[in-house]
Amino acid sequence: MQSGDAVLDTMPKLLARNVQKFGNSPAFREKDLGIWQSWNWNQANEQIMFLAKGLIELGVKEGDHVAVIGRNRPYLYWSLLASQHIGAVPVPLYQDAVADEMEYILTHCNATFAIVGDQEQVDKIQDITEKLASLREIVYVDPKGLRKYDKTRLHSFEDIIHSGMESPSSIHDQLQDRIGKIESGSTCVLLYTSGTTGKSKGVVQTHGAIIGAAMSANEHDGLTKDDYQLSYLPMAWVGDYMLSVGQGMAAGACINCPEGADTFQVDLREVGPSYFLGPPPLWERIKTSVYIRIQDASAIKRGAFNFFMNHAAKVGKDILEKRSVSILDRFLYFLGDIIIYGPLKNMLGMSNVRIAYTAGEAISSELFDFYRSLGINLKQLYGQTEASVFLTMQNNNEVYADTVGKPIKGVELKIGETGEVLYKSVGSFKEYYKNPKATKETKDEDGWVATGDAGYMDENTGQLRIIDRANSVGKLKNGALFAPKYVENKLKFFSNILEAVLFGDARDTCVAFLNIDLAAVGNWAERNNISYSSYQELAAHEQVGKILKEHVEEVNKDLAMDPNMSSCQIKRFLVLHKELDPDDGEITRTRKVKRSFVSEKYADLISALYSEKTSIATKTEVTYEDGRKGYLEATVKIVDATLYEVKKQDKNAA
Amino acid sequence: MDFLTYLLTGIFLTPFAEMIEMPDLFFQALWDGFVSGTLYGLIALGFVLIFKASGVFNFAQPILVVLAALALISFYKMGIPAWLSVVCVLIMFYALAWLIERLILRKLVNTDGNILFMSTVALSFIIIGAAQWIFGGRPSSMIHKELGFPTGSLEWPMFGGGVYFEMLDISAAVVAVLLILTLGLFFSRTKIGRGLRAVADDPQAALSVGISLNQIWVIVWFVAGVVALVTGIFWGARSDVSFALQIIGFKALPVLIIGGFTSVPGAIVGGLMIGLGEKIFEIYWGPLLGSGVEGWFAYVIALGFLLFKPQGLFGDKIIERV
Amino acid sequence: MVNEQKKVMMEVKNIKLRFGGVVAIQNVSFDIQEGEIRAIIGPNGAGKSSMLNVINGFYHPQEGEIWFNGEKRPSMEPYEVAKTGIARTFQNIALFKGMTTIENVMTGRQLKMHKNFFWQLLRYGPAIEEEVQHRKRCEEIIDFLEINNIRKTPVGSLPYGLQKRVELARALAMEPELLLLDEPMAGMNVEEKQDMSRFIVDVNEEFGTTIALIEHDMGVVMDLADRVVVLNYGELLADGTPKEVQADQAVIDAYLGVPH
Amino acid sequence: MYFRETGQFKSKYKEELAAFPIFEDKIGIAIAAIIAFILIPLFGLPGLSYEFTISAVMIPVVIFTITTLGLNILLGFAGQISLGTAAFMGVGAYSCYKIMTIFPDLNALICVVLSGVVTAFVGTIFGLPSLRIKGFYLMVATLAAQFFLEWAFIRIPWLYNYNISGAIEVPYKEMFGIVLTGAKSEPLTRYFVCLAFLVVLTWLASNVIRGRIGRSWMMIRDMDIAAELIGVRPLTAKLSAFAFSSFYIGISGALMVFFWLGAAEVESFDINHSFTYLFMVIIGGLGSITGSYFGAILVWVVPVILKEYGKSVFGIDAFIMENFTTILLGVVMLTILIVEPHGLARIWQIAKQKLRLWPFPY
Repeated sequence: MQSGDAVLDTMPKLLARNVQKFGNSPAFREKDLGIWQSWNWNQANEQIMFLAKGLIELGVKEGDHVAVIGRNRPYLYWSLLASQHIGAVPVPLYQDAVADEMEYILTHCNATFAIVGDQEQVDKIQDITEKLASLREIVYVDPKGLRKYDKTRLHSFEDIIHSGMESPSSIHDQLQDRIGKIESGSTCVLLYTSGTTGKSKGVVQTHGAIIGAAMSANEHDGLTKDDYQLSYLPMAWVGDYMLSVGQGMAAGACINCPEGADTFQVDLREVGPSYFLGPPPLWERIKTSVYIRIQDASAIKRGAFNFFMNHAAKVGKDILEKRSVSILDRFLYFLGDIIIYGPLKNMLGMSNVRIAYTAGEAISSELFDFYRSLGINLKQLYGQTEASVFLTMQNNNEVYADTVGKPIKGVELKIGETGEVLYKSVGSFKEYYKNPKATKETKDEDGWVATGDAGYMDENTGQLRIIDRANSVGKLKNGALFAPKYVENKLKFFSNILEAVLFGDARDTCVAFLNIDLAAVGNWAERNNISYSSYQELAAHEQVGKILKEHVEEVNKDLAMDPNMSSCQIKRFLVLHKELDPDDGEITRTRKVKRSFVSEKYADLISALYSEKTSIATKTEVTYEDGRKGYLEATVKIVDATLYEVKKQDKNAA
Repeated sequence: MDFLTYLLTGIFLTPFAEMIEMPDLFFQALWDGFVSGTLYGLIALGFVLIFKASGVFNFAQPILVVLAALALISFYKMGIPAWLSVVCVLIMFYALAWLIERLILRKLVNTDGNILFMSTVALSFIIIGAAQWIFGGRPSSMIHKELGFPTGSLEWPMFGGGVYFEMLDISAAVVAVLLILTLGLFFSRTKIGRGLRAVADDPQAALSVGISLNQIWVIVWFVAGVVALVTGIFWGARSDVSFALQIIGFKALPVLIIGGFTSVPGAIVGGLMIGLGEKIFEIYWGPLLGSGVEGWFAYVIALGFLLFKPQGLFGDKIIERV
Repeated sequence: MVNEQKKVMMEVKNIKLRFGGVVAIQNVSFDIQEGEIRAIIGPNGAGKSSMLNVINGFYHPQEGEIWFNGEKRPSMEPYEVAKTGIARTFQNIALFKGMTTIENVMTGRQLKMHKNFFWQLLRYGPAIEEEVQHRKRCEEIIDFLEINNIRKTPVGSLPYGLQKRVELARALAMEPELLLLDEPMAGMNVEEKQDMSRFIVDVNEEFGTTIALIEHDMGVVMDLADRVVVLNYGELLADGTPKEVQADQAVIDAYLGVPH
Repeated sequence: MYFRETGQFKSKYKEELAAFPIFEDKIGIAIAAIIAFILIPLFGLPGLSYEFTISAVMIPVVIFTITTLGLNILLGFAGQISLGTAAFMGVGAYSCYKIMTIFPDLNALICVVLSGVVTAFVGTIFGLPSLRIKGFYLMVATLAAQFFLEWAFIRIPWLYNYNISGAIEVPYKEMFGIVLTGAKSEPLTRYFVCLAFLVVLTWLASNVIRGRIGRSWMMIRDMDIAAELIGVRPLTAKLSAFAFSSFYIGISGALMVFFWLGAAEVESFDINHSFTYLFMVIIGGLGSITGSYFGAILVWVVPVILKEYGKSVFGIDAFIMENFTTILLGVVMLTILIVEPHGLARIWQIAKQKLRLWPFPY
């Protein structure tokens, strides 16, 4: 960005600059009523100012916490910006969170106002209003179904905009005065971490931190106002906040909102973004859907697909990274681009993707290479909520599957004695809201923040490599390294395995739970006409067990090649009779396994794995979609997998 | 003013005056009308047969007439004795019926009426092309004499003039009546006849009671071929055999409109009405309009019927349900 | 909901309808008040659909009068009746198979579009403006009935429940004063019935459209209708609120099949 | 495979309602226009003499596309079948001839358009039966029109200005110094005039079809009872379809005589031609403008070229080729009816859909 930006350290200043420099280029777009409604920066700014004045009239004072709940819509992004303009602190929440999860956050940050998407959210909040002493007013965007509700503490978004429009000049002056008071250090947003360990913590981020991190990330990839992306990730996740509001505002790029949760694929294709961020499970789902859909294609298409995909696997990455490739291969790849890769990227909506990132957790090299060989510039980035996401990012020409890149401008990294990664960055968070103890634990006096992840600097690439969560990297009884995440990712590479959980800390061998991927295994069952009525029955099917045994043994063979990892080979495993589900608290919203919770809940299964038993009857608590609790009984079989000898091979064979 | 009077007298006065003056000419016209009426009836019968049995409006029926006539002549020219060549034509028709059923009808069994109708139009194009290619396009004379039909004409003096009855026309009328009776019986009495009527009503229902649809359709198309042959012989005898016959064949359409699509008697009565009406209108009112009126007269009558009684005299009422 | 005596929108006075010898409707009279949901029930062949067709101008009764908004309605052709603001859905679906969902809903706007032939030729200026403005209105209805994801699919390939909903959308596109629903829930499963009932109530409340509803499912009639007309063998058997009608002995006999 | 729709989003309804919303379609149309306007006039078709290409292949196919377009509006979009197409072309031709003789100095193109208007009136009159009857019966009514008009062309001398031969000859006409009609006119100019007519008429047709009037036709075609109950007056819808379609057919009739044949006898307007035009619409695809193009091209160009190649390459005389092409036409028609009753347009649509979904099947 130009030098003049040093002074742009608050959201209001950024917005003012965008209006001044990119006035008529698109700022917000949303697919609604069949077409993409759009507002340019002037129009958006006008709406945000009316909204800000309307909120002041509603009684939002400086320092108030304003909860924002709902699917990605321009109106909610305006609510974030408008709250910041009047000195209030926006607190985005997950729209599919269950009522009591919401209750914890709303009471913790004692939110006084809530701006919500539709009737569904209004109902959830009104269910728990008695417990929310501090909550005064609720504003809803989509009026459908709310005609009959008692409107005393319920306002429509239009009315607020309207009242802002007609507000007297005194309100206008109040707004200007409040904007004036905001500087780099004031709180910009309160984001609750998905909290893999116990209750989620409220991360307080300042304007300076968010904008600083966003600016350096934009600089790293050279993002301009034309590099827009589709805001499909939950608004409460720091990833979406940083990409849409952070980088979007910093670059003056347009924020595009999909029509609905279920039209992601269609909207992605229509918008055709050039910048895309997705967690590994999403990349996995897309790749599985490609292979499932291609199975049903005609023989010729399947033949062409397999031929060119193999060729891409061989040569694709080199071509993307501009390394030398034979003329024939280059021509074949060119042909492939016309017949398979081009149309494939077009069908996935990724034809224009210039920069794609995977973040949130490690990604298997197979999945990573699948996209790069297609010519999609998928790269790794590492970060966390406390660091306004951006810590390390890979450059276009130094992309590897198992490392996460070099620190970007304004970030310093160091490795603590226990192997934990520490950082000092412009994007560091101010504190955990109302939790000074946790703040002190994570952030020491001179500003070094503990990430909670274990890792080390890889000598030959000079990039950071993350092994696992610091607290879950343990030692086996015989002292060997135990890195569950590393093994689990290798297992999850197989399209049949959706989730894997490894146990072995302070034990002499490693054992694992496996979750089958209903779509992939279901499709396989269908083609081999194996009938099954439920997920549980399919999971318990002995042919499925046999296939998973092959997968586990392949991983064991792979682990055996790396000397300090071979001890993590899986001796015994079982196929879980139920899918790990966020509603049961077993995994987070972004599908990160809550390891301690799982090991408590399934203690009986773990002990069976370490005994000589070959099957175990168990009864597990299940939460159904509408919140009711139920019990699931099943006898789960335990399978032994062969372990492999450590082969004396040199380091880089792995 | 004289134009108007000329018009009025021309329409209402002179024709009737002429009828009375020359009764024999009138009778002659009546007889000619009767004969062409029976032949129209025969062609219409071919349409009705196939429509009754398979719900298909066979647009190729007129061209089947031409094909039958041309084939007969060519077989005869190849030296096959007259009656034997008739048998050859019948065999040819059976083969054609079998082919049509196999290649076309079987594949279009439950598509809607328009598509079936269009397929018969396409079929007529194929037959035209094939017939011209194999039998050549030059018009040639019918071999009715060789078939033993009497020639020459009977004269019946009346009112000072004479009414000539072509022997050929008489035999045509006789054969036509015979054919109509046999078909009438065939439809009502014989097993296949009943099966035919069942299929016409509801193919699925007929199938469920075990009537083999394909077999029925082959028979139906074959019988339509026979009717076409008979029509071809007599029609070819009156005017030489050429593809112009097909245009005359279309005259059967108005006959069907008037007589209704599904009734055999309707076809015959309709045919007679058109035949007689056309002849008389042509002779008495024709000059007024510049003659050659025969071309469209039948259609205008049919149009009249369509606007007031769309289902024709005997057809069943079409009811629109919401 | 109807509480006090409301303005009468439509009144049907001693209608008599015969098809040749068969008497379909035998001097039936009832009224439909503004803003109410009026159910017309009765066993099969009771003359319900025929009554609807009379209101629609499709059948012309031999005797009787139809009063609409206070005036006696002359004998009209169906398209004239449509102009007066009466729309309907059909018992067995009458969608335009050759078109997609959005096009079917757009057909509901025909009466509202007037740009003359000249502008249509050029499809420029006022003609395209009109098309866009009506297209937007259709999109709002599609959003209202939650059929956005089948916007571009040809209606022939839609499942039964969705086709019924597209038909309702088309009728709504006509922004009618009176909406005639001919067994909108026939052949639907429980969940689809709930959705359709919700939509019918929404239409009645949100747009204030008066609804005449033919329905067999007594449960639906009871909780949706304000007043009920019961027909049997073409005659008026009962007329009143759902509770009154339910208690009426003649109605119970008709439904339980006491020989008439 | 060819389609790259990523990033092509619509932000205004107008874009959604455009004739060719997808960018790749616009390229397709541009290529077709280049071929028709530039390539063929310059190089003609491979293997055929340039003269033959223009006057025996291109001009007729352009004219017949207009006819097919007209018939498709009536049959494909409004669902009213008609076998009187050839006769209505005759009306177009004769009325153009009369207009030219009554107003000698009137510009040729205006005469053609006026003849279209006259035919529209005549077509509406013969369309009246459609109000009472439909489907098969309507077809027979239009047959009445066909034979009546054929009779009229011979029996009413006024039509051909009482000249003995009974045929109409084409007077000499020019515009802005270019010779348009008559013996001295260049085939190329006549080709461009016809092409211009085709482009304008296609654009007008596509506008009307996508608008209010076109929708009323389609409503009548799909379910006329429901259409009536929604407010479409059957009379206006049906008669407007007859009028609009006859306008197109009348113009093509005038163009056929004045810009292609150079003279006309009754035979060129007989029932067999009506059948050929019907074939063009059915094979091409009912209810689709692109279908009209496919139908006209296939039904006219393929037989002409076959005859040409038959003669020059295999030395088969024209008579046999003639029969062969009639059979071929019948066979192609049957296959289309069996395989895909909605004609080439639907095959094209399916192929396009497959390309858009490539490499996936759904």
